[in-house]
Amino acid sequence: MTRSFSIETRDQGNVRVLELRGYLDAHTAPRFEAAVEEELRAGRAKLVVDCSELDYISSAGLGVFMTFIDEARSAGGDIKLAAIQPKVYQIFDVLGFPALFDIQPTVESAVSRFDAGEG
Amino acid sequence: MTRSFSIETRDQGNVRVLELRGYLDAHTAPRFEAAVEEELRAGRAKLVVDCSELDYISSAGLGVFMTFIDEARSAGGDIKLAAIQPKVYQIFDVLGFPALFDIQPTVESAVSRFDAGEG
Amino acid sequence: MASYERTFCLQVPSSTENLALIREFVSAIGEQAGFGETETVQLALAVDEACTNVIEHAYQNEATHEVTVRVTVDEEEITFEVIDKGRGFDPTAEPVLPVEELIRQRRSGGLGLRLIRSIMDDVQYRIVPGQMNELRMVKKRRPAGGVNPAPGAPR
Amino acid sequence: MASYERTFCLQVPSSTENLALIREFVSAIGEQAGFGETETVQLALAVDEACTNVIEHAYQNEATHEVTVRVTVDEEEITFEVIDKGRGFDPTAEPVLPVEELIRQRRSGGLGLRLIRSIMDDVQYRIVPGQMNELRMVKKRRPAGGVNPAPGAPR
Ligand SMILES: Nc1ncnc2c1ncn2[C@@H]1O[C@H](COP(=O)(O)OP(=O)(O)O)[C@@H](O)[C@H]1O
Ligand SMILES: Nc1ncnc2c1ncn2[C@@H]1O[C@H](COP(=O)(O)OP(=O)(O)O)[C@@H](O)[C@H]1O
Repeated sequence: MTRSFSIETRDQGNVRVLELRGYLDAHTAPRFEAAVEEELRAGRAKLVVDCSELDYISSAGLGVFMTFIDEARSAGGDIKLAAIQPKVYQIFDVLGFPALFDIQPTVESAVSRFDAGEG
Repeated sequence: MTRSFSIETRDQGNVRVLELRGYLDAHTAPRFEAAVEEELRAGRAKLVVDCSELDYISSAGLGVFMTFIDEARSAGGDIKLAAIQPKVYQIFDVLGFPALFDIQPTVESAVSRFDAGEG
Repeated sequence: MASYERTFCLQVPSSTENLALIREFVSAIGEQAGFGETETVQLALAVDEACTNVIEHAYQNEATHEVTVRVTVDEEEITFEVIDKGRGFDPTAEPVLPVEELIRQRRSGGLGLRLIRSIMDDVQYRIVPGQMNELRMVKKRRPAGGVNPAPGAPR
Repeated sequence: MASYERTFCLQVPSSTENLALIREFVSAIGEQAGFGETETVQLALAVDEACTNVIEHAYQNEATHEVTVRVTVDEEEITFEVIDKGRGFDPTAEPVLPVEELIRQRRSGGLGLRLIRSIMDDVQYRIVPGQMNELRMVKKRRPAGGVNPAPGAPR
């Protein structure tokens, strides 16, 4: 179904991984926003968003990244994106996100960029 | 997608197995009708329809079974149904098909009922 | 439950190609209205049958016309109106033959209206001469237990 | 290709809950009209953005109104009309800030119209006072090769 959306959270070392599944639109984005906000409020600013199971994103979902990226970076962290499917990547691409966000091919490479102190 | 429909045909001993995939409605039923007709014209009357991958059937699909069942039986064969998913079985059930057709839980049991000479 | 009524409308060309879209439309609304998976499949089937009839009979397979499906959801029930501007008919004049008899006659049809009647709680057909034909189908919400309230039970 | 024009219409309550249904509607038509998967996703995205704007801005998140999407397909192009009866606006007055600037201002919005304009070949907005507002978006079919014909090339 093109209606479902869910978020699963896990730790990988000192990095927090948020795995998005399904369809992220204006209806489901508030849940993603709340999840990111919760991490930042709890002092966890090193975030990797695993997009391997994300099937769709509209500007409401993209807006969540835009709202919090500066805050995460100011807190010494980052919001990195990982494993974006090609059909979803094209949407990020249209808006020039690849120049502004750290987008990695896999969750592992995204996590290791934090370990390397690059975040 | 709820739009696709396909048929794959294979032999299992002297029984012909037609595997239906996807959505069988008034748009796709003519393809199923042509496939069954082709088998009967070629003298193959022992047919098992594998419904394990069938997601939907409407009366147009049910009508194909009704059109050819007598012809298959007169030719010493049968059209047996196998491995119907519960959500599809309920549709057959509404119309009383279980009393009129030989519906088996698996393709193997349907095939073996031909071997046992029962149809 | 808060008092509410929601309406949805879909209009598509009269081609069987669009039956899948019609089913997705009905399924999305059925799901949103809180019907379970089994009931949602049945609602989509009934509307599919009604639209197939419009395409094949009212429009005799001419794809240049339009089929309209209006859906109204409220606390009590879900109502579907399938509307066409083609040839009308008299559903009460259609014989309801047993499936055995249909098979004996090698007929592939005659099941659509029967499916619709067994799925829906109320089915009405009306012709508005010179304007449209409308098949109106109502399905009541079942209380959580899943069974119909006894006739005459207080509501 | 035979000369033809097909129209489709979907009307749903003004709730973001219905965006998924709107995308399915657009995807089914895009696929049927012969657009590839990538283009079909983009068409669904543009219409999603337009409907999201209607729900959030024209109707200010009141779910009691209606959003209408009309689609016309012909040999040349696919046209979407997103219609509301809410508050109109002047798209030319909306500033188009760079994404960097939006981020600096911690703004989550301002991307919808940009996405629509970059996906569609033509975008027009009009207010019919007292009646409706309409966002009209056109996407041309690409010739089999996938690129635009050179300007001035014979068609
Ligand atoms: N919407 C309709 N417009 C005109 N005639 C119809 C319509 N629906 C049904 N009919 C008539 O009623 C008959 C029975 O319909 P149905 O039970 O759906 O079976 P089928 O369509 O398979 O014949 C049809 O054969 C047709 O003659
Ligand atoms: N259909 C509409 N009705 C009224 N106002 C609109 C509509 N669409 C857009 N707007 C206005 O234009 C602005 C920019 O829209 P958009 O680029 O989609 O970004 P966002 O909706 O995220 O703010 C909106 O903030 C709103 O003020």
